[in-house]
Amino acid sequence: MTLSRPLPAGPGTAPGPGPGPDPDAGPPLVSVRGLRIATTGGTPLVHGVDLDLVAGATVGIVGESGSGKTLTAMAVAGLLPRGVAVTGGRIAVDGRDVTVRSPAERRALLRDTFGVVFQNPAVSLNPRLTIGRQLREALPDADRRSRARAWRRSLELLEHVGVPRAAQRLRAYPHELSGGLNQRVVIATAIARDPRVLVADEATTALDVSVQQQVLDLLDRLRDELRLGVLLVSHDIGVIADRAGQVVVMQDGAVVERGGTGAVLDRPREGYTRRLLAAVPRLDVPSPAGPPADAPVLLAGRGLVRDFPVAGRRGTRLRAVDHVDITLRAGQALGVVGESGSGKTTLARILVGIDPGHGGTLTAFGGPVTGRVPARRRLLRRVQYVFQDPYAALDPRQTVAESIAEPIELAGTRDQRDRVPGRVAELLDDVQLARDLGGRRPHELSGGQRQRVVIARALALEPDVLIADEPVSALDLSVQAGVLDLLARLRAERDLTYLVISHDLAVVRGLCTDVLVLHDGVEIEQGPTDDVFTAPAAGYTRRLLDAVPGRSRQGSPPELHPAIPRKDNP
Amino acid sequence: MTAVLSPSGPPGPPAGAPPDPVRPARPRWPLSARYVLSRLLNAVLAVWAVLTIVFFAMHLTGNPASLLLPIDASEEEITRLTAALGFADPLPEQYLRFLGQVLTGEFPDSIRYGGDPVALVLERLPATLLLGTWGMIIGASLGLAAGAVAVFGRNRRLRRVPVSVLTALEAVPSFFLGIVLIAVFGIVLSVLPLRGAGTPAHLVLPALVIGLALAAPVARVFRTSLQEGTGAEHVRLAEAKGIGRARVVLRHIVVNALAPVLNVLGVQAGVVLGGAVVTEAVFGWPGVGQLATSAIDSRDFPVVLACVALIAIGFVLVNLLVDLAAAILDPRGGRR
Amino acid sequence: MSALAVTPRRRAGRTGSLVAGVFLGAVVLAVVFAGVLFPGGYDAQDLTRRLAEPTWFGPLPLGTDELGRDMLARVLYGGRPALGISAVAAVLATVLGTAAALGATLGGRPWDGLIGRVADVQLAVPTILIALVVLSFSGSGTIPLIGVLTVGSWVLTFRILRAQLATVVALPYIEAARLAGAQGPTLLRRHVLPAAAPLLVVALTLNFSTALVLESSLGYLGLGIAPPRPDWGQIVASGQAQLAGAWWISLVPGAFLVATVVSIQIVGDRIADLLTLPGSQDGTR
Amino acid sequence: GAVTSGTSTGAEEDSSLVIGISRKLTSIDPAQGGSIDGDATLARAIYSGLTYYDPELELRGELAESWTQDDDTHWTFVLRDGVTWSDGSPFTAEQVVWNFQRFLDPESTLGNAAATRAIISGVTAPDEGTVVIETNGPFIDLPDRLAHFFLVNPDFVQAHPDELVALGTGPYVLESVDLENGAVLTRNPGYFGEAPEWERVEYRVLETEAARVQAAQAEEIDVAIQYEPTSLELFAGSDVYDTGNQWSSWNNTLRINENVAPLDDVRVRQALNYAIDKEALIRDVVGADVEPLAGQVLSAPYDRINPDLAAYPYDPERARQLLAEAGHADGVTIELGLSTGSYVAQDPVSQAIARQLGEVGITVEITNQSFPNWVERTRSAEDAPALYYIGYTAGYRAPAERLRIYISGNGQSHYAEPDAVYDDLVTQVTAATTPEQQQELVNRATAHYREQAHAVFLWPQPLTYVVRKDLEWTPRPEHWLVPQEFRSRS
Ligand SMILES: Nc1ncnc2c1ncn2[C@@H]1O[C@H](COP(=O)(O)OP(=O)(O)OP(=O)(O)O)[C@@H](O)[C@H]1O
Ligand SMILES: Nc1ncnc2c1ncn2[C@@H]1O[C@H](COP(=O)(O)OP(=O)(O)OP(=O)(O)O)[C@@H](O)[C@H]1O
Ligand SMILES: [Mg+2]
Ligand SMILES: [Mg+2]
Repeated sequence: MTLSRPLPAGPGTAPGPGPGPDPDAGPPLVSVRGLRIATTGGTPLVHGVDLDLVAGATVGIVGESGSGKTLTAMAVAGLLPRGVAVTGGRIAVDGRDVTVRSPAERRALLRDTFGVVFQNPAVSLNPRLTIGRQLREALPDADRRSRARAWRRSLELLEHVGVPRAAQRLRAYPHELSGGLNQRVVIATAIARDPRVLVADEATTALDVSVQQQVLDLLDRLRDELRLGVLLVSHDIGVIADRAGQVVVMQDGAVVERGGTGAVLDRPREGYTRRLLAAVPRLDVPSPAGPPADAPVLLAGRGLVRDFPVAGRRGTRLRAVDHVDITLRAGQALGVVGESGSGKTTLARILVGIDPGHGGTLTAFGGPVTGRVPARRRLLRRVQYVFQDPYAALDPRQTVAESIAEPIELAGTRDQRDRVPGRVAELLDDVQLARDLGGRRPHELSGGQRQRVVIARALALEPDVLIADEPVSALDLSVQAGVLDLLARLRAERDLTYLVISHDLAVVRGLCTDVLVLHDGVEIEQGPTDDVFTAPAAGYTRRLLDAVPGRSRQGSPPELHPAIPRKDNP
Repeated sequence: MTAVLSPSGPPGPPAGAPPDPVRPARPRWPLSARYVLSRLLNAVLAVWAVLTIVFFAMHLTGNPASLLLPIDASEEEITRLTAALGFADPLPEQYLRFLGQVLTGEFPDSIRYGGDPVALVLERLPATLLLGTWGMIIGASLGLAAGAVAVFGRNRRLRRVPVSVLTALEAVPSFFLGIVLIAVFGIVLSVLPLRGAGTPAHLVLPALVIGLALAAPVARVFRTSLQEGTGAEHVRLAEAKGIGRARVVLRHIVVNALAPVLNVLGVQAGVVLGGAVVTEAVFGWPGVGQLATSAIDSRDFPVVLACVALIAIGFVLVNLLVDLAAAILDPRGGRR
Repeated sequence: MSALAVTPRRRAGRTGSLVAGVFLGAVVLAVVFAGVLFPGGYDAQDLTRRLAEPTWFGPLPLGTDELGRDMLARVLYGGRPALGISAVAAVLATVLGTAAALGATLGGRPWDGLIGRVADVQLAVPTILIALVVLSFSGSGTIPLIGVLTVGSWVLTFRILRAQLATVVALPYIEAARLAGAQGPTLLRRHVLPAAAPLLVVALTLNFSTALVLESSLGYLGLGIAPPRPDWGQIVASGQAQLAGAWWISLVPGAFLVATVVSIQIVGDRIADLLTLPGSQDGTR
Repeated sequence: GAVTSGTSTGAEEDSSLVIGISRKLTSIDPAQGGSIDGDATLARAIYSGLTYYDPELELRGELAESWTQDDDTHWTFVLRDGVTWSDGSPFTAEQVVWNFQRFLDPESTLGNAAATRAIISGVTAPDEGTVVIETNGPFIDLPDRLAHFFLVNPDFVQAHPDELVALGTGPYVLESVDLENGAVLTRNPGYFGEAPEWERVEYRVLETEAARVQAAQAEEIDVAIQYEPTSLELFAGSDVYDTGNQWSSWNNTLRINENVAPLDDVRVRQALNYAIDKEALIRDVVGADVEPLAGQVLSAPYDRINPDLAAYPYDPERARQLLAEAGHADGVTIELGLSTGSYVAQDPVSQAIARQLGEVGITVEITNQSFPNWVERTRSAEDAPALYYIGYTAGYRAPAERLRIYISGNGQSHYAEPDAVYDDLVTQVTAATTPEQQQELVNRATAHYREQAHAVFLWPQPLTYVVRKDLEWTPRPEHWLVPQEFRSRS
């Protein structure tokens, strides 16, 4: 099997749900039986996994973090990290058991059989070497030896995985390419030896949705063209649903459910699978209704601009926010969406007064907001902020109570200051944390608990407006729902006005009354959430929506996808 | 970073576009001219500042005239010599004159030796370079070896030993280490000369003293970056490529871990040069450090300034080279 | 690569650091109370007992020198300038380095550039050379020595702290504190300095040990505390000629010096460990 | 180590001698002066003077064959015939004249210029083989004075300014020099005198006590001087080296800054002299075979001393009494300034002195400074320490020169008032026309100086040395270490 076969011209469009096991495929390429993995210290990590991979088909593994997905996949490819080892079971490639072979033989066999794609393209490539040199390393010996042949082959590979201006890219260093391009390079490396199986561990998790879609499309295309068996590992059920024909659901190192993707996801037998599905925010739920059009304007920005100097290129500046107009009315929940780097965070920072911006005007509660940062913050005291990463947003040396009390002590009214302990207790109640957690420090809390602390702190000064930057993206899927639920409830209870930033459209759909789409710092469109999501006006918005994984499953019978409890749910 | 790919999907090779030139990749020059220039400017500034500080430190505290005359010389003789040497002029005037001389490369003549102080220093330079280079070689080899053993050693307990030993030795001030080495190898065992220069045997102890001061930080940094490297994802990818273990270790772990080591060597160049002053004193090594100390002793201002300038230039140059090498090893730095 | 990786870390474990702490405490106490222990002073000569070998546990435990002076008395008195000057210089250097790091971090680009450049210049000339120039002209009094040692040590503190503060200041929780209304001194006191505290301790002890090494090196070169007052480096130098006959004159004070340097570092590391929160992610460790 | 191969193999051709000197060299130009145990020692091997002292301290002609005093102020020196410079060019009377003219030039900044001008007013060469020197006044010590006046080649010096090269008429030729570390000389085949034994001579700078001791321990040297007395004990039983600790022509005193109260009071200065037990210190600390200075800054046999004077006796009672008379019964505190490592045994001596002075109520604070700073301080009337430990020597025997160091105007003399009596006597000593007259004046000057107690008289500085047992050598009181005076015992 070589690339010399004619390649289909042009980009492949996203295929529908992956094909099921191909009846002609014959015996499985890779067959895993009763795979057990344990640390060298003896702690069992994976207990008895069975798995079959056939040529031209994708098998997905899903499961919570820590369920053993990565270990299983790496064990199959013979790439377990130091400190863990296969302790039982059988891994057969083409019917030959690799576990009983000598290490050298096994390595040779595995090397020719598997190509591997890791999660984070930013660190998957050696920063010290050019793309060309790293690709050349991956080539079969015959190609690698001759410089000219290696060069030609590398070029072919890069072009095959859709890297434009490949010749130039061969001389580039990884840090000079975008994440998507780097991941394509990694994939090119993976297929360089004409493997028969591609193992992709969270291969797109670190990428933007639109890029994610392209990379997954590429994997699908390669699978079909090269008749690869693909083992796709993801915690994102949406991705698996779109791409895998067969799915294996893992929990705590064991397989809890398996079967055709459609069957398993449509009719999950296990509670665990159901819970996984339930935790996925959905794009097809109705959004909360917005306030009346004459609701008072709390926060308004006109023509907001923010430039950043570009590191290393003096004179050139990057316009992160480019003349954005934004209006936040009382009772509104405005979602800001866009790809990574589109300027969402920067915009939020201007609105909360921590970044003065480079142009435009900001008004809050009817008055202009001007001056340096401290002055702005005084004017914007009733606007508070919820950070993306709750761990980094809390001083590790302060107890929970101290963190929550800090804004009151520093900026509270005399009244508020007089009864700090009481306020802290109330706030802990509000965010549904036990009061005795007040004495703990952040590292003694779970991610969800930490984010609740951050929210409590933001509420300490009884703000009118809460700006939340990716409030759940750092959290495990299973706890995201709880925090979103809390945000929705608080909004209803306290008449809060929200500005919610998220790259996850589903989060916005469930939580926001209105939505603003940003692209490269420029506003693309703005309007009520339902309108934008059902009838996007801009092509960009449409593409963004299309790229969301799991679209193939949206619109399935609602009873199998119980909606996440929302604000109507106390 | 916004997606480089257009949202419409991966553009394959444009149909009919001229093929990319089929020419193998050549290594790229990793440093921008601007970067090198700004480093050079920094270097010049540093040297100027150093010279200025030392110039004033010296001139504010005395002049060499009274040392040049017999011990019972009279007041007016001293005054006359002071004037003749140009030390009677106002300090700013002396300073400007001095700067002018430095710019034209003509330091004022050495008071004690008479000749061009730069030539004097350059004469001593080979000895110091010899010592420094061997010190660096010994330090780097010991450090790299200990760092590597700490990471790749088989015996978990024993592999920590070399780094610990080096770290323990690091706490020993070089003058004392020198004395202990002299006591052990020179006096008790009588296998090496106690002091002086001339034969390779003379070089062993002083180079060892300098090397041992360097080895520990090198070992620690190398160990840390090797440890980071062994767990790095790109190493796992390299392993997945199926290239041999040795090659992965060398190319993707070891060489990657060298950039921080180089930085340490650059920072420690100061230690080497400063250590040279002490080490040369302990071992009577005829290098720049010794010249500087004796010039200070005899208030031979031009020679002191030339020594200091050369040491500063040496340090700055070493760091420039280190930067350059480190930038080649890690293309992410150095381009700014 | 953090500046800290370059610096020695001495993890000695619980017992090790206890031993180091006890040793350091004992040395400091003995040095402070040298006057009580040896009311005769450091230069009580007795030519009848010249060059007596150490008895270790008997009278004259560390022997005598060529003038029959009790080496233990000299070592303890000699610790006074060595430890005293180094400690003062270490504190000054830490304060100066911290102030510079704070200035560079909070003062904006021009300050950062200026202070960074000063530090670069400072690094370009070996401290020992500057010390030689200054001390040989100013004479080796306590004040010039402290000055020189301070100047020689602050850059390390500055560099370690500058890197650390840059990380800390960029952390979201600092931003969060700003949003909560903290600014200037409040911010420093509540969030920035606590985060830098373990490093400050490391820097302080590191400065202490480097200052001690430098101080004794200068003493060795004859630019430290002038005789007749004893000082560790100076005693080592004075005994070097007798190495073959009376090795203890040189080697015992030197061993004290080394043991003290190591103990300081171990104790500093231990304190820093105790100050570091488990699982803290702000780059302190 | 085995550097004296000459003695072991008997092959004279490659015999060499390694000499340890205790100071860095400062210059290779004899006109710059330089100390006898450093630069001048080297000069003595490379250059010649008109006169020189033989090891028995007899004054003899070197480049001068003979000399006569024509009248009070005119001397005729007859030059040796057939002398050449080591490059083969002839040595001439004109060259001798030039050597003096360089100092007589009023613009000259050469180190010894002032001292030379003070004595000599003009030099002429009436013919090829004769030089006539005219002195300012009568100066009967001129031939002695010239024993430390080395002659250089004018053309060579002018052709090589500021270079570390030398051309002389002496027994050795400079091969290479490194001011910090030493020099290498080789035998001058064209030397006019008796050829020295050593083909090659290496001077090694051993500045610190440790360096000197280690060099001897490693047996890398044949001879070195300026050991601390305690270090000599290390070689007491050595098979290789003899050691010595003996009288030298350097005289140690504590000079006094009389601007510092209460040292302006002669009683206090005398008290200092009475309070110090010089004999005990010599016995216990110095360990040398010397006598205390006899109440004068001269010591026999090098100098013509005043035979009537005796050292201040050790009499603490008298010292206390004098102090009380001066109004300081309750004690005074004064500084004693040392220059680090300059004089043998100065540290233990100073500490012992401090203790002895303490017993009579004078508290002494010892300070140490590097030599340059110390020199500068001792030259300043305001800054000079109250007492400073110092040793003076000369390379020739001229009482006027020895006494002149202490006259009022001199750099390191700090008297409250100029001592006109002493200054005048010294002027007269200088101009004495006969040895008898000179002796009489010396006696008066020294008696006056002792009475005034302008200094604390100690003892001749010990000359300490180690020398290979197989070498024959008469140690020179001036500290000369000239290779031509070493012979192997065979
Ligand atoms: N090298 C290792 N040594 C010890 N334990 C390990 C190692 N690697 C993983 N584990 C443990 O094995 C379990 C499964 O890990 P694995 O990485 O397979 O999870 P995962 O399903 O891929 O999770 P995630 O979605 O977070 O990547 C986890 O509890 C993990 O802590
Ligand atoms: N402090 C800064 N210095 C320089 N450039 C910056 C800075 N902050 C942001 N940028 C740039 O501004 C652009 C917008 O950044 P911003 O963080 O607002 O994007 P975002 O939409 O929040 O992205 P993400 O989803 O990744 O958080 C990006 O290109 C980013 O690189
Ligand atoms: Mg994983
Ligand atoms: Mg963002």
